[in-house]
Amino acid sequence: MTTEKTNTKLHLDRSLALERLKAMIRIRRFEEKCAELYTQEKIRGFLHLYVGEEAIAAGVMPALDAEDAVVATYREHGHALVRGVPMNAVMAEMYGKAEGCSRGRGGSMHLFHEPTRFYGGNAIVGGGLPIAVGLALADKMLESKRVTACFFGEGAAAEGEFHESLNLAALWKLPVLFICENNLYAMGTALARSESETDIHAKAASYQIQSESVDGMNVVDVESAARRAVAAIRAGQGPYFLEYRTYRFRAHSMFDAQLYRDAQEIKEWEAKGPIVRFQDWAEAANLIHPDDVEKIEADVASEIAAAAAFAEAGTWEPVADLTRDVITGGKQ
Amino acid sequence: MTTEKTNTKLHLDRSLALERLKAMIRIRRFEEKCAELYTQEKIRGFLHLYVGEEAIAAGVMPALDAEDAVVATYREHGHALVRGVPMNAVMAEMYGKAEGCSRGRGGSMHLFHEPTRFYGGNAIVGGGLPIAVGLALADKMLESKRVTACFFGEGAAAEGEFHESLNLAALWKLPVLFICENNLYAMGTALARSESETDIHAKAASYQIQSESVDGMNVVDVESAARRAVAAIRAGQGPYFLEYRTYRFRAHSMFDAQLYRDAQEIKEWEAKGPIVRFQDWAEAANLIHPDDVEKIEADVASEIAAAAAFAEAGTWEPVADLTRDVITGGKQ
Amino acid sequence: MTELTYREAVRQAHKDALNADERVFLMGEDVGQYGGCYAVSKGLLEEFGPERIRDTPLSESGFTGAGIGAALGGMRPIVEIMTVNFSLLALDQILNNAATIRHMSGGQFNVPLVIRMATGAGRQLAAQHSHSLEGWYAHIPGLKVLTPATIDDAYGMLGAALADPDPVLIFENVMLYNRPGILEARVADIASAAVRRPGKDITLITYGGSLWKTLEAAETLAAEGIDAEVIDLRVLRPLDNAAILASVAKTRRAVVIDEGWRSGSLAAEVSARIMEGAFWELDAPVGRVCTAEVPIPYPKHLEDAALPQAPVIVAAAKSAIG
Amino acid sequence: MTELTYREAVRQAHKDALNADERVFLMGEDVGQYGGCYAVSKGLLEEFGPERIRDTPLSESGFTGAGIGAALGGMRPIVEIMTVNFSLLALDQILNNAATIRHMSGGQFNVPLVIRMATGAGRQLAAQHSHSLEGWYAHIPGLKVLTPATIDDAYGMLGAALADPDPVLIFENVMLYNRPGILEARVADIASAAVRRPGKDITLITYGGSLWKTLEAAETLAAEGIDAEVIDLRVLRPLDNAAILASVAKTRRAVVIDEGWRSGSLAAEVSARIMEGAFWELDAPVGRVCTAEVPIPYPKHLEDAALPQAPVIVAAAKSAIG
Ligand SMILES: Cc1ncc(C[n+]2csc(CCOP(=O)(O)OP(=O)(O)O)c2C)c(N)n1
Ligand SMILES: Cc1ncc(C[n+]2csc(CCOP(=O)(O)OP(=O)(O)O)c2C)c(N)n1
Ligand SMILES: [Mg+2]
Ligand SMILES: [Mg+2]
Repeated sequence: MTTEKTNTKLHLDRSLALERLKAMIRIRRFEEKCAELYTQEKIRGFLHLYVGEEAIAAGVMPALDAEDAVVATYREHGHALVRGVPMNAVMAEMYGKAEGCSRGRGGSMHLFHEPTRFYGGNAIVGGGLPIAVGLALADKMLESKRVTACFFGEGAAAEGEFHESLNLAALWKLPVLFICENNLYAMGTALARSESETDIHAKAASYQIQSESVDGMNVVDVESAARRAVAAIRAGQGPYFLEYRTYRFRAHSMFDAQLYRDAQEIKEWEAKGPIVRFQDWAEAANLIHPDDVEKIEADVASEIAAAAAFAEAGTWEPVADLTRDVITGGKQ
Repeated sequence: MTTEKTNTKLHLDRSLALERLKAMIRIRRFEEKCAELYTQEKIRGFLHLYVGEEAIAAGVMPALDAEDAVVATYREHGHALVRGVPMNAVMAEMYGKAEGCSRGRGGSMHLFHEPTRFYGGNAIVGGGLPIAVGLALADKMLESKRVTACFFGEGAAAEGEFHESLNLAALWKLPVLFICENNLYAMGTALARSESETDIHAKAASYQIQSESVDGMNVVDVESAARRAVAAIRAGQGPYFLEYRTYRFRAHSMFDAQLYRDAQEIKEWEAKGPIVRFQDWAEAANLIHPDDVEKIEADVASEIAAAAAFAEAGTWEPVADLTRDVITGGKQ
Repeated sequence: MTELTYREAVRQAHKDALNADERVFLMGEDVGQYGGCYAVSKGLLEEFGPERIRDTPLSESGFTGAGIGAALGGMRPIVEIMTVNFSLLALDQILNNAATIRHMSGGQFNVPLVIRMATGAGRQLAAQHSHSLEGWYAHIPGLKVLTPATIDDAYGMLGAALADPDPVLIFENVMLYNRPGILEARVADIASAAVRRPGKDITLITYGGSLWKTLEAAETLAAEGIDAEVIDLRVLRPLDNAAILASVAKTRRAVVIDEGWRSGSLAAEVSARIMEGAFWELDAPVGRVCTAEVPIPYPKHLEDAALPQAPVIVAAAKSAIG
Repeated sequence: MTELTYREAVRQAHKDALNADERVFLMGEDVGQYGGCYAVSKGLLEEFGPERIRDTPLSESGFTGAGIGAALGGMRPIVEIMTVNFSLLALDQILNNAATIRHMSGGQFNVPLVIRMATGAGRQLAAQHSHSLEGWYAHIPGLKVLTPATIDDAYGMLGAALADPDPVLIFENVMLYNRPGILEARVADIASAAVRRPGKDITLITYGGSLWKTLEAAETLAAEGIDAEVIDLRVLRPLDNAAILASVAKTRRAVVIDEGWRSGSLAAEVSARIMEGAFWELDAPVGRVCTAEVPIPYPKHLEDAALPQAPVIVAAAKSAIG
């Protein structure tokens, strides 16, 4: 997790550029490895890849402080990694090993991590929003300056819990950063087939919440907006809503035949992908050099290999512990 | 139920004025009788009076056709009466007698009536909205020109079902007339303490639904707006949302100590009450005369007396029939 | 020791909890300015202010979920859902989040949340306002489910629930709020059933609003020479198996009285556990007196007929004795 | 008669229903363009168009309620809720409206609505995606609850449900979709249980996904000389009491196998009914094999351990035989 203090202005120097690029590449390669491990049946259940959307996690997390909280969805590997959940623990969790960040109980959709205040990993669309509101309510009542960042897809905007949560957060002026990752599809449902108002960030306005719509494929824009939003929230202005426009390059999950969109559309988006775009730009601006990328790739590759080895070497929780942690302090 | 055809323009002649005035007085006196019967323990359970809000039911119902549908709340005596549910059947229902419009099973909160397509009487705040959407969906699929009018309070606007229903209706361009009876309070909760955006009709706009905010204490304004809305819906423009600004003169139910508002506020609203206001205006405009009102009061009084007698004389359903109508054609 | 009502006992429990722990707050529809739909929280707003006696909009899922979040964030929220009938709107949050987060986070995160709601029929509120779903909620692993029936439990269970690190649901039967009594014990356990009337001929097992009807039935039976033991389950999840089986081992007969609909009732679970744990001790099949399988009708005579009543309990006990 | 999968049988049932009755339509998340989350409705959009194969936004409560309204308005909607896990968001509409409207309107209005959903664990989908709540839903008066386990029922129950004037819930166990078989009967009743394997030594009562594990267990038992009768409940509400009691009267022993969590499971209800209706015939207590009381964990070995499995069924049967 980055430790720099919240700062609205983004000074994009070489070290920062390398850091952001690495964050994105790290997610991308990690997930590519996961997809491979899935076909090897090392990882099971549902696996939702974030490929194409990495700029969002990479740009938002640095705008948060260590004490802030994060609530995410089932598409949360990227968020967990950038937030600072150790890759070993994430990979072990994907395997279901006891060394996983949720002790193997959760799997891909339920990454949790107390040290970084990472509150999951929620597989119910919209289900995390009320929780984020509550975390923020606690912070407000405790007079802390903490912020809760809540990630969700544009599909969640149709759920009643979205509505109730935005209203509560606005009504009570709670420190929630709502982050809508608008990748244009909810499984196979294109935005226009699910919302009468397709301008997602305009919805926030109807709750009197400050909002912005931002290019989610540009990590610099992502981060700038996140810093503005966090600053406003910390200044006591109540919740803030960011819509990041992005695109999912891969299938919704490993079971999706992608009947609802054509290859051409995917190709066009891939061309403006967050990694290629940022890398090209940073190279052109002479902030980074091709061998920097090689080094990043090499570092990341060895980290991932180590994580996979860690997960492989991990242990299975004994069956005797099946009902552990249903309730505190014992079996039910 | 009025039988005139839907018509956007309101020609307020003497007969219409008398009809509207009578509709309102009829509700008011009926409910006053109910309150009396409640203290006599003839009526039990929850009893939610519409006193002060009569102009809305009296103005909206004439804008509907016989084939249209109505979905209402637990505060629906007025809607049922103006819609054309016979007063005897409503009163018998209040008693729980087998002659009631829901065979006594429902009571005050669950008036149902097939002949007038009156779909209740729903005691879950917001619970009627999805049903109205579905009725309208059926009409659209059946290519009928019917409209479904859905009444609810401003308190319902915070519920997730409100959000989901408005989106569905707008997305699918369904013939729903959403009617928000904004009486400023949801039980003891003033609007500003429950909504970050207190302009209710503005919410509709965020779903791309045509909407208006209308003085709900003026039966003429109520009806004009309803006729405009119904015409737009029948013209295939999709749903329409009307916010009627009104006020509840009585307690929320018979158990409410009204700690949340002061008598002065009630008094001020009573002075602009829908009956007194319309009556004064119509008399001043020479559309009606004081003895017309006397006649209305006399007619209404005898109708109510007859309804109470009818209900008194009604029968209790035998206990042997307890599980009748849980499922069709028999006991469960 | 003065007399007070069940309602007052619950209110006093709130006051004491709010005074004892700054992290405690109450949140729900009309808990503040209105004074609570069943007047439980009347006066608390004036005493503790709007931050801690927090009126919410009509958003059951939203504020219940917010309660979960606030609990995760270090507070000790009490969420009041006006009645169990509206809790269905919050069920996703209760089952998919409150009940699972500890487990699916591998024990990292606790949800020390208390959710209170009124439950039960008897006030002629008809099909949508008369559910008794506490037994149904007891199906969900990860929750504790409490049904205070006495003044002591009305008071004591709130504190015990707040002290519990996991989500606890408290169901207050609407017919009990006006019941008077003396507050004797200030501390309640939330693990065990209680014998409310010792007896040797048959065990009558019940909870919540039905306790009093069952005790009444026991007196009628006593007059006829049948000495019934009455067990108040108190906690519907986890059930106190030992207490149930110990009593049945003694009396060899049992009837379970439960305001839930019969099929899939908590009474079925109790019966099945007796089947499993005391079959060889039984001298007669375990009987059930439950609510008829009908959405509760409005008229009094039908509502009464739908619910468990003392004469039916008496008849069931007699038939078990044969 | 060709072989087809359970999934294909459900799909064919949809096609036939859509062709037979213009009022029938299918509505739910991703039933159209995506082809259905479990591919049940694949191809239907192309065949029947977007009006009748209607993709909905993520709004479980909204579109389930819309199904109720459309049913009231003269249509015959099939609402697909992707999985039972999300149905909690629609529970208010299901319990407070679908199940009550006929009764509280005094019989004036019917709700001829079919709600289908996938249910069950076994695919390592963890705590929020592995519920088996069909037995829990069977608690609600006014609903019918179906659990097709065979190809015939996968096909036939949809038509029967659509012909029913009241709300019917159909639970399709996720582990069955790929199961192949031959479609033999085109018409299914939705009132009775079925004896899937006659036997004389013990009755194994189950439904849905557990049927096949139970039949497997029965074969193992047969190899050891124990002749088990296997009853597929098929309909969880209303339960076919007569079939259960007739079998138990014959075998005098029973085990109920149920993928629901044990406490408050449907198995408890079945056990309680046997207690009430066949106590004097029983030679041993009725056993239960249910899911462990834990939100389903992700790792395969723990998920397997949590769910009913053939060896555990065998052991329970043997212990009942003593
Ligand atoms: C309440 C609920 N309904 C349905 C699902 C099944 N489901 C999982 S992801 C998904 C699409 C969500 O889309 P979006 O919110 O846009 O997020 P994305 O997957 O695009 O990141 C659906 C329908 C679910 N998990 N929860
Ligand atoms: C889902 C739900 N939550 C809570 C209640 C309890 N309740 C009944 S009426 C009411 C207030 C509703 O206010 P509003 O929608 O403004 O309608 P009004 O009563 O003012 O006509 C509340 C909270 C309910 N019936 N349903
Ligand atoms: Mg999306
Ligand atoms: Mg209101």
